[in-house]
Amino acid sequence: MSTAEYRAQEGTIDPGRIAERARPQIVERGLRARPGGWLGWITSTDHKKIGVMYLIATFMFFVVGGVEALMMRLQLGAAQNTIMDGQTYNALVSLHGTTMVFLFVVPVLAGFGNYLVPLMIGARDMAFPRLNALSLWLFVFGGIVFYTSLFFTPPEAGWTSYAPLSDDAFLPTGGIDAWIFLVHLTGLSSLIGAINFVATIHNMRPKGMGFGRMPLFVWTILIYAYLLILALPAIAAAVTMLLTDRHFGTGFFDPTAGGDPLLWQHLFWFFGHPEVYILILPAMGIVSEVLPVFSRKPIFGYSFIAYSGVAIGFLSFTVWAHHMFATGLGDFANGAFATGSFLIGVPTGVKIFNWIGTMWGGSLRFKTAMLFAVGFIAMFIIGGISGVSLASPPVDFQQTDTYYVVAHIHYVLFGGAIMGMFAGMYYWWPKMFGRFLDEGLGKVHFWLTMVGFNLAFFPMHWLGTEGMPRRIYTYFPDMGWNFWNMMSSVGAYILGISVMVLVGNMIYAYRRPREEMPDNPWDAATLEWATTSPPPAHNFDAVPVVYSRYPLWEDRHPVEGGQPAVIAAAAPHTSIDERSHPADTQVAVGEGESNAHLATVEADHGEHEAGHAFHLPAPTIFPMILAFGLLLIAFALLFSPPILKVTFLITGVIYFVVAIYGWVKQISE
Amino acid sequence: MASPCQIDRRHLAALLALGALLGLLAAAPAAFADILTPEDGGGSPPAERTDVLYEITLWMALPIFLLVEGVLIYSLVKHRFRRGAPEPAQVRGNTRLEIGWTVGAAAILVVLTVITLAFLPGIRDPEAGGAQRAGAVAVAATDQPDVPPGGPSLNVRVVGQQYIWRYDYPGPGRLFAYHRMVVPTDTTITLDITSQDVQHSFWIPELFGKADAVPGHINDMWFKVTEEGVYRGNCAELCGENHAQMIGEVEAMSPDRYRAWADRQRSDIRTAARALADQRRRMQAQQGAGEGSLLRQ
Amino acid sequence: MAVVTQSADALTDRAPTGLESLDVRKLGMWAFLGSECVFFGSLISMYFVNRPLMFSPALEAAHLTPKTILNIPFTGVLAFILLCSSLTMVLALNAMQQSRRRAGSFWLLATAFLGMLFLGGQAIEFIEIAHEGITLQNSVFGQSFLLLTGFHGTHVFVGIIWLLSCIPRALRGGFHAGNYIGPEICGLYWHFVDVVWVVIFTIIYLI
Amino acid sequence: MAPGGNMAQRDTHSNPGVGGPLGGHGDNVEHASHPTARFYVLIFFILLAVTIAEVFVAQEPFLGIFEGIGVPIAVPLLILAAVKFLMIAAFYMHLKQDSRAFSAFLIAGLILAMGMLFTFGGLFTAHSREPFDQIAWREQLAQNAGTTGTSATTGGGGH
Repeated sequence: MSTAEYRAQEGTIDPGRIAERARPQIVERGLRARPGGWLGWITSTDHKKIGVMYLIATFMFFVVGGVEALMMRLQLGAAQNTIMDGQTYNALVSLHGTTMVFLFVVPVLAGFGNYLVPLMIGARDMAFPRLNALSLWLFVFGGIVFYTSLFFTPPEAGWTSYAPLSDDAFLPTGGIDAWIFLVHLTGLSSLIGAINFVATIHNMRPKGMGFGRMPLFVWTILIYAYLLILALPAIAAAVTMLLTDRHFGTGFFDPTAGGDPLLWQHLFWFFGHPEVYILILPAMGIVSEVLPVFSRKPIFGYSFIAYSGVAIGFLSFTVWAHHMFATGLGDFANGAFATGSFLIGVPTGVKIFNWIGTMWGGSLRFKTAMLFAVGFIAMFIIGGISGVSLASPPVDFQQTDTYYVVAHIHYVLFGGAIMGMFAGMYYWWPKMFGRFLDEGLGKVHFWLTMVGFNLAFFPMHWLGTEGMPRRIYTYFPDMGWNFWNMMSSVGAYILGISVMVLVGNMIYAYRRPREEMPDNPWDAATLEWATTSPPPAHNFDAVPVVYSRYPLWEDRHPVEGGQPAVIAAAAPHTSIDERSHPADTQVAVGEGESNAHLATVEADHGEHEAGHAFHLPAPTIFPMILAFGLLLIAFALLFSPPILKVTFLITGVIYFVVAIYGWVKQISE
Repeated sequence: MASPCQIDRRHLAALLALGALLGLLAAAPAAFADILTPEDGGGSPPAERTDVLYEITLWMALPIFLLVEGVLIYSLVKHRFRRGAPEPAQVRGNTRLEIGWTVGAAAILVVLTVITLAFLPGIRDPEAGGAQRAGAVAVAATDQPDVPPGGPSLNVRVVGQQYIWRYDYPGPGRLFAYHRMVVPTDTTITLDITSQDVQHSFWIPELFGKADAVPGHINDMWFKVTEEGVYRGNCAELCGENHAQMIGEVEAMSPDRYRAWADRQRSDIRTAARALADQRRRMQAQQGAGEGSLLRQ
Repeated sequence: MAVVTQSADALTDRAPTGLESLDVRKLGMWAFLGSECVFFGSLISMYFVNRPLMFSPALEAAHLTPKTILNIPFTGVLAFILLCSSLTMVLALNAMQQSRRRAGSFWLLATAFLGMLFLGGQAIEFIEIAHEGITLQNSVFGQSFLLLTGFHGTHVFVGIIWLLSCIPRALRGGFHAGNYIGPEICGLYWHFVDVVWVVIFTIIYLI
Repeated sequence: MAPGGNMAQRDTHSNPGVGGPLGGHGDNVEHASHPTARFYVLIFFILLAVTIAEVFVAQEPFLGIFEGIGVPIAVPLLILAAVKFLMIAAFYMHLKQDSRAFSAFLIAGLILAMGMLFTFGGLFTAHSREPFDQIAWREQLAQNAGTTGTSATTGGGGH
């Protein structure tokens, strides 16, 4: 669809806002020449390139994880199927779960965050661009070290790797070690990334953007980052103990050595439960961005949505043991953790009500992004309600570890996080790549997703209540599970086709001749739409000053309480009226109009800017080398032949040391 | 690209389809909750009470689910974009309404919490008769004098191992069974559940919920069957490559038949143990002490 | 519903935070230290839940409880050393804030030296308990204690490397009243390691 | 969670990071707020005194006294440790004059760590754990090491 067609379709939208938003001339003073081509990508410290690399890598892992799921559904489609044996099936379970959690959903949200957070808060880049590159490469190499296990024996203990099954006495193969290194490397990656987000969001917002004016996606990324920072160390400690159990003769989780398998579960879920909110919160943020734009209305109850996210963040640390009701915690602990788990339903419900409130009375345009956002809400309600039943210990005794839980997790993670991610993809694709994803194909994608998803996962509720435990590779035909397993498999393959449609859509969008993309094709409200599509390396020529929650909708949303103090301080000669576009402007506004406040700030920050141009960090290869060194060290622990071990260890340490040295030297220059 | 008018109609049809789908989804769980409505569950209290609790939860959740999804779909249809319509009112929120639904959601969940907490002890803790579990006396051991007040009870130790369950019965003489646990009807059966290798989860859906068998720990669960029959359940915690084949069964029979079974089983075990001892002696005699030590337990 | 209320938005549009309200490196370091709290919290929790197993009657009889194995006065000296290193660290920072180059470098070096002394002491301690027959493999106390204190030691080691890497620049006068962020962040890390030892010293050695 | 907007005012250590390290030069207020070396040494001696007190409290005469009055020895020791902890964090790590955002991180981490410690303590005493004989296990290990030389963690031993 061309821009012209798009505009024609949106006939009622004020053409002044569709028009290219005023932007000052892009100047690149004093920038060093940057390497181009693939070298330009792997040495990049640009948050946008890193974000795109994150998205590409995670999408590849998504496809791999999806193929694993389809293989499992093939086996489960019929009773006593003999396509694979238990060992292969368990490997697939572990690969699928781990891939989707650690290699897809967490990093894909980091990818969105990386690309969008600096743009949304009007910053040039993340606070620590080199560390940003490091977290990308740690994640990529974490994925690689995990998937090398395909060449020997993949892990077979599920994504939770419960001890003592994951101990060397029961699974002496390297698969679990690969899993451990995956958790170490991606955990380090997420920790560094999260610190980066926190520093960026706390500190690099523009003038005028208090916490109350931050886009809701930035809010959720901030909470995501806090949760990662505070939850990851628990699993880091746990997997380190597992590693020493497996290789250095300790027995932290070995009951015959005085250890305790429940310690693993407690530490794992102390991380694991905040993790599920880590997975879902930024998707909620995406939905909170998409809904207002396509409803033509601001979000309903901004502070309720923001604060309910914070509340979910706090509560998520108090409910971990609801994954362990069946281990026999005792009535008191069961009751306490059940209460917390019920409680967490309140802020979640509030968000849903507020989203519906946002759409209520709006003028809803069902672009694909909007469809996915609505799909998110509809599906997340189901996941949320099945979650309430799981929070009740007695009901949980029946439903935990059955297909009911499988249905629940997929309703919140696929129906929730991944639907939200798709919404974000269709929404920000024009900004990232300067092209639209095709709407027609997008709608096919959406409806196939909805049908396939519900057909695949809704019957799992019934399978679970009929007593089908999860993670079994075969079942007897007389259990009454045949029909719905068949349906579920059919649904899974429909879902597979829908992802192929998406891939087709991406290829189609990539191959279409490029056209000029307006800065703000959806007539959205947040700052990322104030720059070009795709944005220049330094994002904004001048750091914008923010006067409201919806900087690009100021003509429709006069700032409350009249003249904000900021305007008086930073731009005494501008007023709201001057900054809004005249309604009849049809063509692109020239440089002269230049959005008065942008120009003002340029002057304001003149002395800062003049000296070091835009102060963009130089490209560097050292983060990648450092991560590569850690990959080699992980290999050294993974491979048993001594010669390989020593070689990998020595090279790894050399790479590591060289990278640190080079990095420090580069900074201090 | 289709004209906007057609798009609208298509949207409407799609939304109605979505609505029908959601309605179907909502109606379904009630009809399919087999385990949680154990009509052939032999009246085991933990399962029955769980079922009641589940139905309370379900009937509270269902109207909320229908209401929320209904309002969602209604607003999608009602407030869809119409050509020439004015820009919508820029409503930013409504504090009273928002506080209202926050409090409302909290109130519903508090009620649910209270109900759950009220049900919890009755499901988790054995009834009278199983109360003095430590000193519980097996009904089978008829020579034992004092049956605890509140009815007969039996304590069985359930031990998981890859990939089978073993049941150790109390009382004089060794009595144990693999795979199928035989219990008398109308008796409170208390279970001490543990594992000797990896973690398993003992679960007979029609009788009681899961109790994880964690090595190094003793978990407990209980049930009481009123009708004779065989009840089956899978191990519910991934325990290795043959996890799917780790199946446990409970067979309930009248106390008289149970006693007969127990006596027969005991004598079978005695016979087998004697035969094993004989074989061991023969082998030791033949091969000498050094290799015989391989058979040392 | 049509009532437009703004009072709902308790998060008022605040005054600008501006670009330079906090130093991002310090902020990042504090975020990391928050994370480290939970990491050591996990390890200390592990020690704590294993503790009852270290005091069984049989172990008491065999004089193999932590109380009898650990040498509290010796560790007291180690705690003193680490405490001194915290003092030298703040003195180094203080000197650099006043652009006193040589004093700053001297105190940095002293901090690193005290850190090495501490590590040496810890090595002696590990060897001593190994002589008593406690290793990573053969006791609940051994594995819990060695993992926890070992991780603390690793942190001290990283801190020493960091301090030493600051010294060349400090000698060149690279840190002064206008720029002392490097040693300041390094100092935050170092004090945190000291603070962790305060907790470990109390929970493992004294209680 | 978000420690609010007045961090800008509280941060007296303005070390402007973004534009370059030298931006805050010439800010007189900043220098006045640094504690003196004398102050740091004073804090050190207090910390030292607390450490010495800790070691003594854990030894016999005091141990007996506290147990005599029914106070677990952990209570005074934890109080003393908290005092040391807070003093180092407040004065040596400058939390007292730095942004409250920094304290928020430390406090969040501490709350979680302490929450974990206490909850685990409660949960693990509630779990019924099978008795474990450390001495027998060590002898077994020594025997294994003598005969086969394998490592310790071969699990699966039943009863």
